[in-house]
Amino acid sequence: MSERSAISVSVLGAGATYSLRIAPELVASVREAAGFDLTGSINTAISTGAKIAARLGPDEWLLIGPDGQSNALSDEIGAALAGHFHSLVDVSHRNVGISVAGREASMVLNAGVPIDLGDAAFPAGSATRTVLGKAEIVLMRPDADRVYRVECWRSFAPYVRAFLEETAREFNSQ
Amino acid sequence: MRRFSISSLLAEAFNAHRGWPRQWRSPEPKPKYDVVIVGGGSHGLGTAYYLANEFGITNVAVLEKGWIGGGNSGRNTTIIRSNYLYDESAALYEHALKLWETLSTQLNYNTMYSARGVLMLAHSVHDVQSFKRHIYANRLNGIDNEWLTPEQCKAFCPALSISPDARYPVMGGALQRRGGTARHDAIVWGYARGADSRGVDIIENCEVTGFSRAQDGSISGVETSRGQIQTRRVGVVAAGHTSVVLGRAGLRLPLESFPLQALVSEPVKPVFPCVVMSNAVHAYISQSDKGELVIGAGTDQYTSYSQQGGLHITSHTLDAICELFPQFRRMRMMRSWGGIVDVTPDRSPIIGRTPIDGLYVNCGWGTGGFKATPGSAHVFAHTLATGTPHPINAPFTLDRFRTGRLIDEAAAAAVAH
Amino acid sequence: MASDLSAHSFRLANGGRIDRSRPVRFTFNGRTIDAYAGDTIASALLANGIHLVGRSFKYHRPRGILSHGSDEPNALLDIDRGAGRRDPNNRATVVEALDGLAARSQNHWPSLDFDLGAINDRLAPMFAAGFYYKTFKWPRTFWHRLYEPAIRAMAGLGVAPTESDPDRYTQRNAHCDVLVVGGGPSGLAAALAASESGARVILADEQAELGGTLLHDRISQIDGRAADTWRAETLATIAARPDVIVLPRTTVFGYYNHNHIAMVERVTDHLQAPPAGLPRERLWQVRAKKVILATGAHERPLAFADNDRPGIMLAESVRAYINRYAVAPGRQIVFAGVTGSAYQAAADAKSAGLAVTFVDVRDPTQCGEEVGELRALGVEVLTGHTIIGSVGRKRVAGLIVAPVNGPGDVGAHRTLPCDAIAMSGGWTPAVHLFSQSRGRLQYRDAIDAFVPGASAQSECSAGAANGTYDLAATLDEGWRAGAEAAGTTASRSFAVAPSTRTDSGRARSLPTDRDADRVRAFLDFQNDVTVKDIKLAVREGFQSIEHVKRYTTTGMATDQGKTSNMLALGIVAEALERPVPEVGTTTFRPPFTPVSFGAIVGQARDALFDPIRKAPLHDWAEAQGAVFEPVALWRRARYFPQAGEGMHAAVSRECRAVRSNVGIFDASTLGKIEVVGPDAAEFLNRIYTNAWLKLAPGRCRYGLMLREDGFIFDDGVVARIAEDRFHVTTTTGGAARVLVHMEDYLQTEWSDLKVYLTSTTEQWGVIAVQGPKAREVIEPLVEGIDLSPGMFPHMAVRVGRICSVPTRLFRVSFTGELGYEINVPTGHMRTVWDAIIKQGAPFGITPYGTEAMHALRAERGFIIVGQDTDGTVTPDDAGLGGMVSASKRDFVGKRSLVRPDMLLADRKQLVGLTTADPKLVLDEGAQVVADTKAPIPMKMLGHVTSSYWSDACGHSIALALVSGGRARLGETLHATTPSGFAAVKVVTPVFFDAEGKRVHGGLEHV
Amino acid sequence: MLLITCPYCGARPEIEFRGGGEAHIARPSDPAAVDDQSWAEYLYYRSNPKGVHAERWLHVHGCGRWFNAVRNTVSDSFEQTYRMGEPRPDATKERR
Ligand SMILES: Cc1cc2nc3c(=O)[nH]c(=O)nc-3n(C[C@H](O)[C@H](O)[C@H](O)COP(=O)(O)OP(=O)(O)OC[C@H]3O[C@@H](n4cnc5c(N)ncnc54)[C@H](O)[C@@H]3O)c2cc1C
Ligand SMILES: NC(=O)c1ccc[n+]([C@@H]2O[C@H](COP(=O)([O-])OP(=O)(O)OC[C@H]3O[C@@H](n4cnc5c(N)ncnc54)[C@H](O)[C@@H]3O)[C@@H](O)[C@H]2O)c1
Ligand SMILES: Cc1cc2nc3c(=O)[nH]c(=O)nc-3n(C[C@H](O)[C@H](O)[C@H](O)COP(=O)(O)O)c2cc1C
Ligand SMILES: [Zn+2]
Repeated sequence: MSERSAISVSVLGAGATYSLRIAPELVASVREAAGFDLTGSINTAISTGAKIAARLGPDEWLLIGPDGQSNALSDEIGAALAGHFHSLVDVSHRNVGISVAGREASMVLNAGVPIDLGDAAFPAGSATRTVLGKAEIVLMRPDADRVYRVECWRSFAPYVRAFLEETAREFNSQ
Repeated sequence: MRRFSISSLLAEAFNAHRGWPRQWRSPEPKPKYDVVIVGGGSHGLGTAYYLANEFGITNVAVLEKGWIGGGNSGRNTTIIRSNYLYDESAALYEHALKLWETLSTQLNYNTMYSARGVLMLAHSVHDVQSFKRHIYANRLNGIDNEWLTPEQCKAFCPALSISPDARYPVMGGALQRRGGTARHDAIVWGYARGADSRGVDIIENCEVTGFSRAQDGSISGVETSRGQIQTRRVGVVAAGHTSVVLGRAGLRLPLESFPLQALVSEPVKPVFPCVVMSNAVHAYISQSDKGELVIGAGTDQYTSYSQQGGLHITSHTLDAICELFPQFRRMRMMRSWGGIVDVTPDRSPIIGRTPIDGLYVNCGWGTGGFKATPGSAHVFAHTLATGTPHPINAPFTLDRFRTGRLIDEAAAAAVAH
Repeated sequence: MASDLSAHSFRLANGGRIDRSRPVRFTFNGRTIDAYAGDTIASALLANGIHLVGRSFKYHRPRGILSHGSDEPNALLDIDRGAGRRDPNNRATVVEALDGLAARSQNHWPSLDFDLGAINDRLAPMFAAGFYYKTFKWPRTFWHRLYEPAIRAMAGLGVAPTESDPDRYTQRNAHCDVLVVGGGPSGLAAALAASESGARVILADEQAELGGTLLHDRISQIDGRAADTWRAETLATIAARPDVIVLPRTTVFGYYNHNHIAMVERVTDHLQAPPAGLPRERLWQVRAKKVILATGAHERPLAFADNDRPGIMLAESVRAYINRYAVAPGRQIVFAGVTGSAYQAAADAKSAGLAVTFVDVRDPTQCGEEVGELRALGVEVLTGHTIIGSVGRKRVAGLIVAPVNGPGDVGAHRTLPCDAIAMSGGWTPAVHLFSQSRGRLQYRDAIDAFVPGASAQSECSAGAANGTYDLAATLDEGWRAGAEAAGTTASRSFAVAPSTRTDSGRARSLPTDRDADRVRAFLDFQNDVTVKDIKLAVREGFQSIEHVKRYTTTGMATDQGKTSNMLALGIVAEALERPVPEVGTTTFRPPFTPVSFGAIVGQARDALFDPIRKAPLHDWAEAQGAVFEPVALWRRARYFPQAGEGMHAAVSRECRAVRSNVGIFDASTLGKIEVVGPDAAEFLNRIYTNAWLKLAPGRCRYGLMLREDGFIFDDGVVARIAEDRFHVTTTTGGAARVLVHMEDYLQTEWSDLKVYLTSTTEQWGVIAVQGPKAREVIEPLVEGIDLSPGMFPHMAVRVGRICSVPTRLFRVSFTGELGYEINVPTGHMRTVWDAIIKQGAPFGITPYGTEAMHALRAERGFIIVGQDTDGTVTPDDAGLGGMVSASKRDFVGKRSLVRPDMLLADRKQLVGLTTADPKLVLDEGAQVVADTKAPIPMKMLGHVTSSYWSDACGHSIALALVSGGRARLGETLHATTPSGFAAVKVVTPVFFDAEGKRVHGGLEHV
Repeated sequence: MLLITCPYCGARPEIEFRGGGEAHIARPSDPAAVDDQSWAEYLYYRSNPKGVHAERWLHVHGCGRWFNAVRNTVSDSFEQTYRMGEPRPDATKERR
């Protein structure tokens, strides 16, 4: 691959990642847990500092926090939600994050992602579960930059990464 | 009926082919028939043919809503084999295969049945176990089916990649040498011509829209887009439309209709000497006598009557084809199409009586009934003629869904048809 | 202007869109062809005076180039771009000329010029439509050995590629407000209007340059500018707008449900040295809010005897070759047709300095002022003539015409000498995509063609595709479509001069005084279908247009009848004496033009064909020399052979280690689901056959799950981690479907239950440590869990740490030995694994694979769902009747277990089999019979589901499903072997440690 | 490929979904009380209409929710999608 990459595909370091399930009506009264902002609507992600709360369904959030304090963080979230029926499951080791960055990043992703990644349909702060080729992923666009975060399950990561690198080739060698 | 032969062809060649008569008439419906067949696919026409030819029942009408053979008979990938697992299915499909072997002569119509061999590929230890189970069961049922090593598979089908580095390496295969293909349209036309010449009325553009019933609830006739027809005995052979037709008699069935797609490549010189099926990666391929690669794809996941499906279904199949046959990647798809297949919960057909007296059904062939055509038609004719099932179709009742005596080839082996 | 063609070149001195400063050389059948950038193979061949480029399918007739576009039926070439990049059946009219490319003609032997297959042409009277249905049936074996191979060898046109394709392909999903298909005047106007308001627009055209007919229009002025100037300016305006994608060389080939459009972009085939990284082709899948179909129209040939000779072309194509490629298809051209556009083509040919004659097959009364205008240019125009035939063989040499004096009265023949014929039988709007979208066609009598009627999806047709042929009207219509699609109302109209000649007569089979049943007037050039074939089909009762198509194969070739279908349809209508709309068209299907499999496959090849899921210790196992097996998407280590060991020896050694010392196994691929909530136990109670309410936290239980039809669906150990939290395990292959199954019931049947499900399959790596020494090995590594049997009994679970990482430690055994399944976060798996290996070394710890795991569990009679069960097996069949709670009112599948067939005594039941020959390991899948002498078809009692050499037992063992099996214990039956049968004894399906004591450890070694 | 409007996520391509067959087939509340034929009808019998069809979908590669849809099986066009538990919107409309 050429040295000056127009598109970079890189595996992100491990974070503390949780799957949180809680009913929307309950979350309305909680709003925030351990620094994760839970007020977003479906298919959005709210970043607060190093923490991302991506709402993937009516009652499902993917929480991504900084690494190293796994238990402390989950305890903190648990404490914030105490008394409200919820499920908090550590999936830090289940998920792998891959960053896709570059001007044409959305085109590289769209080689396998079937949804509209245009700025209007997938603006900064978007997040959704979808597919990339034959793998399921969670796709996030934390901010307006052309930097996307792809989360997939660990055993799918080599495929996802190879897929993205294969598609990025045409942008990287011109 | 004018006999087809090399000499009649030669004679006509000198006569600029002016003397060929119609292959089947286009009669007006009569007010009354002994038996009415709903559906002019190969199964329906075959049924009429056997009714006339073997049971002497010639006052028969085949009612077809469009043109004969326009349903799945005209849009299938023509794979024929009989190496089914269960005794019940094996008997049925082997009965058909035996008839295929002499059908051209019997019908005086070249059906182009070509025993090119059907090779089913194993890609996992589980596949190997399952295929051996089939092979042994077939042996005891008198059906040919043999195990091939990967190298033998390659020798039988040189285009096949048996690279151990493949995503799903070939671990061997089950070969039925008597399996193969036939010309789909020829079956339809051959049966039509045979039935017609024995007195059967084939009535196209005649849709069955309802049923009339006698006092005792039994069938007394059918309503059609071309008027009412009286009959005491109706055989519904409407494939994807069975639910619709029987719905008009107030029946609900264990059936769902799905689009099933297929495609052909541009024609090329002979390059593919057999039929290859891989259930694991989902690919079915053979080469037609005109030279196209004929490739079967899968069903869409939703019920539909639209005879078309999504591109992702065909592309999934082409992924697999190109993985097994990397040299075909530069080949081009020339045409793709879809049919509507009626699928039962156990993927086996229903052949026999319905809860309504005089109303019989032959349906649920799903993705794999072409191969059964002569057998299915023959046992259904027997059932219609005698009012009782032939021993071969006796197990294929509607009642099995109540008792639980399913004939579930797919569940048994995850083998599609 | 006088023609200044040199003796060998047919290249016009001036004009055209070719780049004369960039010469290009390729070969045709080995001969070097000089061309220019901008040429297609076809234009370059014509420029070199080559018309004969192939042999037809059936009769091996010499064939030339008919058209100038993707509708070409005849000029199909094998194209070799070197290094394995060869493929057949390329249309010479769309392949761009490129240095070094090797083109070859097809379907002849030994050569294009001298083809032995041409004997078929002499035998043609035999080969009428459907002849093969009527013969070759006797003797029966001859069909397979002789006739069929011969027929096949004759068919098939080109030769399939023989090498694996070195090229790469890619795909892209795109969304837009307006997709404009076709970049002719109507498409350009549409894109211009649609993009004006900032809509997201994609404009795709299959040609190398956008412009459509404007590319060969030298006379029209649009809004005061030359057509080409208008074209270039408009294109530049469109392309400069944001959110507009202009795609040349991009064929829209499929119009699927809900405005899902598939198109293929040819990215590198036209490049001399493509930049590295570029794919050969790209498949675009577009979801468009609105689609504008501006796909133009195809010209129809005329049906006269021998209308297929090289040099006989479509009139508009002759015009395109002259104007666009600066090539004269001939020096002396006879135009024949019924359209105004052909007059324009003739005028253009005349002004290029070529000798031109025009034959109008219409009655003089139907012709208009174009006759006079053309005559004014000095062209001889014959009206009211019919065409009797053509002369010449490998190149047309003359057209035989005759006046029609009245019905059935054909006058004296006259042969018009020529070296090219330009025919025009009318125009057919390219409604392919409209029709694919399921729009309804309607017949427009005035143009004798089908045009788009009612729409089924969000699309609209414009220009010639819509039956609008006048250039100004085309532009207006395109503009309106574009504006409407983008939601604006800005109207505009274009001024065009001169106005377009759009009149068209109706051509069917032309009157002749020859025997119409014998002459061959071709309709489908590629498949060699003639007018008389159609008539024969109709005579034989094939009267539906679909039957005619299938019996004659008309329209079934690689061009799918683009040029021929409408004419064939007219002939059918004529033969049936029915109006055209009553006959109807055949169904239009994707693709619009053939599409490479490679493009459709895209990235999905080799490692990207399907994800390969590797277990966390895959790399370690690989380094140990493990042999892997595919299981669902996973790769699992099957066994770990040591030097010189085969599978049998390795597996025996691995089993022995587990039974006598300790083995270690990567069980991570097991599915895992975290079930959380106050109703979790109740939920599991309804999902599984057995009871869960009373399971205490800290305890595990084996669970069995059915589908609603009562058959075993999945199984696994479930641990209660806390009152409201369960750790469920599933089979490796079942993980995804079990979760869907559970969610289905949870969301749709029992939405009142407070339960959440989360997949944790990949969160937890699982290390199984099994064997009498298991505890000794792991004890030193475990923190915070008392492993003593009293504190941590079999089927218990504890949360603690191992090697300082968190663990959910299960005391469970699938081997029958004392064992643990150590769940650790996957990322820590390797650390823990290494530590255990190190700790276990003194005990001879041995890694084992799936094969040993299978054998070990079989010795204990534990089933594997999917191997010992197959989707037709109930709990009772599998000997697990005890797992079915009698006291629970309901669970998924319960009701089905009391259906009549489920209660029969002869159901197949799981039993053990031992072979009379203790060394014989039966085949899995072997069938079991009682009487080997019984006749075929032989009654089968069941089959072997699992079969292994048992190291612990010292003999082979097998599990089998046998009819009424449990009542047959002790019976001798027979199992099939590759060579016959082997005697087997029916035993209980437990071969080792019948009392199940070993899971408690501490027993003597066996 | 269909375009399916998930009641939670909006319009998404079919490959994100898994079809679940006919909707509104109630599981008998006391399966033990129904006879074999009725149980078979619950398990296997489907209306399979040519026309308007109520069916289940799972947005498996999306929000993970099951929902219902009314689709025409001839044109394949969706008339409506709606959440689990909501009544069939066209219940009063004529079928087929
Ligand atoms: C793409 C595809 C590939 C396949 N590949 C294979 C294969 O390789 N091997 C194999 O064995 N099988 C295959 N099959 C299955 C096979 O095609 C069918 O099982 C078989 O053709 C069914 O024949 P039939 O005569 O019952 O149905 P059809 O040919 O569909 O005939 C039913 C007829 O009933 C008519 N009809 C419906 N309703 C009415 C009405 N109300 N009134 C009057 N007439 C009515 C229809 O118009 C139709 O003509 C495939 C199917 C498809 C779609
Ligand atoms: N005089 C006549 O009788 C007559 C008849 C027909 C057409 N015409 C002329 O034809 C022109 C019509 O303009 P228009 O814009 O409608 O058509 P056009 O033929 O000028 O342009 C159509 C364009 O669509 C492209 N195309 C077609 N199918 C495609 C596909 N599937 N994918 C991608 N590209 C595809 C073609 O390559 C072409 O460039 C006018 O100039 C009109 O005068 C004249
Ligand atoms: C075995 C087989 C071979 C076929 N070969 C061709 C072919 O060579 N050319 C072609 O255009 N269509 C071919 N077809 C497809 C038909 O044209 C047509 O698509 C199919 O019969 C379905 O009908 P429909 O598309 O009219 O709905 C073939 C179909 C079958 C079943
Ligand atoms: Zn959703």
